[in-house]
Order: sequence, then structure tokens, then C-alpha cells
Amino acid sequence: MSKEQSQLRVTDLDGVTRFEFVDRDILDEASIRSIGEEMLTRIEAAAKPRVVITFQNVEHLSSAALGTLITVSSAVKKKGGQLCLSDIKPSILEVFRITKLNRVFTIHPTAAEAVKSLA
Amino acid sequence: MSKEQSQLRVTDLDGVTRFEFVDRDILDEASIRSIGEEMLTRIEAAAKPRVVITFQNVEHLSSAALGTLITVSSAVKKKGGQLCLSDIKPSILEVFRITKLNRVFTIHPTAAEAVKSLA
Amino acid sequence: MGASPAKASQWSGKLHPRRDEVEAAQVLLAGALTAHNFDEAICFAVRLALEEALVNAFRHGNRDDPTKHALVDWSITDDEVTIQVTDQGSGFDPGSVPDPTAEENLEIPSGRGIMLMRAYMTEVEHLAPGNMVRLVYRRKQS
Amino acid sequence: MGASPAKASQWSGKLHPRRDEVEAAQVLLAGALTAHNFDEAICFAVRLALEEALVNAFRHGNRDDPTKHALVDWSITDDEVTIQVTDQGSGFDPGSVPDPTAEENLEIPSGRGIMLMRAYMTEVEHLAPGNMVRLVYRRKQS
Ligand SMILES: Nc1ncnc2c1ncn2[C@@H]1O[C@H](COP(=O)(O)OP(=O)(O)O)[C@@H](O)[C@H]1O
Ligand SMILES: Nc1ncnc2c1ncn2[C@@H]1O[C@H](COP(=O)(O)OP(=O)(O)O)[C@@H](O)[C@H]1O
Repeated sequence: MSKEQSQLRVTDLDGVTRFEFVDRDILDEASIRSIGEEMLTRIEAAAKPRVVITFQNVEHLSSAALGTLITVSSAVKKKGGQLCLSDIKPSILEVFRITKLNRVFTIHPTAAEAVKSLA
Repeated sequence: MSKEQSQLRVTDLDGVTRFEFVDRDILDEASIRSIGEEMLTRIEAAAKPRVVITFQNVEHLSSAALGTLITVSSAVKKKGGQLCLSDIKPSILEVFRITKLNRVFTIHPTAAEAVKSLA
Repeated sequence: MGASPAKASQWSGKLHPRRDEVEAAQVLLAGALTAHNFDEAICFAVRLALEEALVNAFRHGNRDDPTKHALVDWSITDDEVTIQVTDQGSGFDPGSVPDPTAEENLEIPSGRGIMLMRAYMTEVEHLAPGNMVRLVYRRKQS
Repeated sequence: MGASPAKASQWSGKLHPRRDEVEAAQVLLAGALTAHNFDEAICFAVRLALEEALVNAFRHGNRDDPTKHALVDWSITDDEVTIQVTDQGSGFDPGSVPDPTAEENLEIPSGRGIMLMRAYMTEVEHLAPGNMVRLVYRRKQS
């Protein structure tokens, strides 16, 4: 699998940007960095970013990925925007609970609910 | 990568069947078996099979793959058909030389020459 | 040695800071855990802990020097998984690492690796001088 | 032990008859060979020999029993690669294996694994009773 390809699927839903991970694992540092950069570029381009990050396919993530999510969240806040997460598998949700990051992020069960909350 | 997909690309060139490997490595026994079965099915279906097997992408193969090639070759001969190999990288050609299978198989540099020799 | 149906799966090797090698080690670890009947939740936990230990070894221990490696050893029985990761660095004091779940640290992007290892494993021990970490998962008695 | 920049890369582990595990071992072997400056041709040769040894261990030694494994050990220095593969079978007599390059055997589909190992490696030794094979590649003096 070439690492040149984007590991991110980006969709616009009623003015809300949805980021979706392509890979099952968000572990590889190089991928995490490029995912973070792609998200930040799009967030910088928006006046008041409204963003949903969905975790549908994600089976594994590491503390490096959590770090990137926090960086993205700070960028969104700085621009007065809003960020939600959705579709997080129970095993991954546990990682957010252990690190208490469920307090930092707003987490919805589905992307539809997340988009609705930002609309 | 799902092993359900075919590991073989099949093209018809002027009545000559060209088999091309999709994977770089022909090592996995399950894949080798299914590749062999697919080749044999198509050879059985032909009246007088004319077959070229090209090795363009192949970087590694094992004695199990050589075995399948011999089985395929015997099936072609039994039906009075003809078989050639082509596009074999030097490192792989060395495997044919060591095993003296370069005497069993007709090997051409390119698929075009192989097809021409059978036309 | 010899390949008798031994009680413990041993593994020991050198890993370079390349994604393919790290993934290869994870595949072999998962295979060994499955052979000892550890379930998916435990595979998830152990794999996460190994990932964090390796990232720390390569980044902090070896300071991203691509010519340096990490030594990985594991021993797996039906009851217990022990993994040791050793880097070529000079170590650190694990006692001085701030708690990433403290309110004031929650929005800092780094500092969660060790706490995740501790949360998922039964024991996490940084052996002095700190360039070697020992991870133990012990099956709960049922 | 310890992760000093040692001369030899050691590796030792149990492999189950699954493609992902065999590939994982090959990735780690390639990484170790590259770290010791062995070139692509040697990686090709050593990888092929390991592949043949593992196929024999799983198929002939362990008789395709998916619950059985192969023990793999290697030690790599800048000059020499030694790989040992041990299966859980009862062995065989390597002297009684027919020559696959003899005219009358050329069209038999099997029987080329051991000869390929011998062609590509400097030494191939089947240790009695035959369930353990030792492969050595020694760099030619230049
Ligand atoms: N193997 C190591 N060698 C040296 N320092 C380490 C090692 N592992 C961890 N550390 C130190 O501990 C800190 C906390 O590590 P960790 O909790 O994994 O978070 P992070 O890696 O995101 O900083 C690191 O920032 C580093 O200073
Ligand atoms: N590990 C092993 N245990 C038992 N028998 C073996 C082993 N390795 C090889 N053999 C025997 O040696 C024969 C030749 O092996 P090889 O040259 O690899 O060709 P193939 O595997 O295609 O038969 C095998 O058919 C088998 O009888």
C-alpha cells in the first residue's frame, strides 16, 4: 500500500466538513503527521470551521493519533469553530475514557447526529 | 489484501491466452493453488490451448510455484497445445536455470515475442 | 530448545524504526497470543502497549536515529504475557513524567504513552536507567 | 543482553503456518540483512531458502497440522547469516531425496525445495533426525 495516497476521505455535508479515516490503524507516525496536516490545511481555509471526524473503520490508534486530534481541536477552537467525533468503536472509546479525552471532545454515536449537532 | 480476489490477469491476444500474475510474490501456497486451478480450468476449456504466462511483476517465487507451472505445462501438452513464458526478471530466470527448468519451458524475453511464436 | 509443544512462546529480535518491521512484530505477537487463547480485547491491549513502548524507544530513547534499533523480547504462556523493549538511549526518570489526565494537561498533545501502557497492562516497569521497559499482562483468575 | 551496537543480530521465534506470520518473519529478516549491508541478491537468496525451509517444516515436518509450529532462529553478522528452522516432525533422510535436475525428474512438479536451498546458500545441513535444517550464507571474500 503506497503511503503517498491520502489516508483521509473528506466530504462536505451541509457546510460541515467530515473527515473519515481510510486505514484501520492510525499508528504510523508518518501517516498521522500527514493526516494532521491535511486536516489543519482545510481548517485554516475555513472561516468558522465545523468539523466531524468519524472513526468508522478505525480498529487501532495510538497516543500519537490522540495528540494530532488535540492539535486539530485547538486549531478549530482558535478559529471559533466546532469539532465533534463520531462512530467510535467501544475498544477505541475506552482509549478516550482512560485518557479522559472524552471530556475534551464531543462524541456522538453516528456521523448524522454529529452533523445535526453542528448544523 | 483479500485473498478472494483473483491473483491472475487473463487476456486473449489473437487466440493466445496470456496469464499475468498480479502479485509480486508467488509464494503463498493457497494463492498458488488457486492460480493453478484457474489456469487449468481455462486450459481444459480450450480445444488446443496456446498459452503465454508473463512474469512482469514477479519478484519472488518458490518451488511450489515451479511445481504448478509444470502441472500447467503438462496439461497444455496433453491437449496438444503450446506454452511459453516471458518477461522473467534475471533473478527469477536464475531459479529456472538452477532447477534446469529452462529446458522444460520455452522462455521469450517479451510477451509480444512469445505470442508471435505461437501465432 | 527443540520444537516440543512447549508451554511458553519465546520471541526475541531487533527492530529498526520502520513501519513494516513494527507491523511484522505485531503480526507475530498477535499470532502467539492467539495460540495461547488470549482474546481480541487482550490482543488490542497488548498491541497498544507494545506500540507505545516502541514509539518511545525509537523517538525518545534513540532520538529518531534511524541507525539505532530496539531489542524486543517476549515470553507468552497461557496465563501471562511479558514483553521487554530495550532502546539504545540513556534512559529517563519515569517518576517525573506529568499526569496527562490532570485538568491542566488535558489539552497537551503529548504525554499519554506511558499512562496508556499502565492502564492496559498489569505491570509496567521501567528498569534503571530507564532505557528498558517491561510490560506484563497477567490473566485474571476466573 | 542490552542494546549496545552489537556485532550480531539475533532473532528467535515461533511461527505458525499462516502467510502473515511467514511474511512478517521475512520482513524482519530483510531488515536485519539490510542493516548488515547485505545486498538485494543476497536478500533474494536467503529469503528463498527460508521460504523453502518453512514450507518443508509446515508441510512435511508438521504434516500440515495447523496447531503445530516451526521454531526459527537466526544470527546475522556482517559476514555471515545462519538460520535454523526446527519443526515438530520426526525428520527424514536428506540423502534419499532424488535429484530434481535429473532428466527423468525434470517434469515432476515437486522436489525442488532442498536443491534450491543448497544452490543459494553456502551450507545446508539437515541435523539428525532431520527435523532441523541449518542454512548458512557466508559472504565471499573480495
Ligand atoms: N525510552 C525512553 N527513553 C527516554 N525517555 C523516555 C522514554 N520513554 C519515555 N520517555 C520520556 O517520558 C515522556 C513521556 O512519555 P509518554 O508518556 O510515552 O508520552 P510522549 O511520548 O507522548 O511524550 C517522554 O516525553 C520522554 O521524555
Ligand atoms: N522438515 C521435513 N520433515 C520431513 N521430511 C522432509 C522435510 N523437509 C523435506 N522433507 C522430505 O524431503 C522431500 C524433498 O523436499 P523438497 O526438496 O523441499 O521438495 P518438496 O517439498 O517439493 O517435496 C520432501 O518430499 C519430504 O519427503
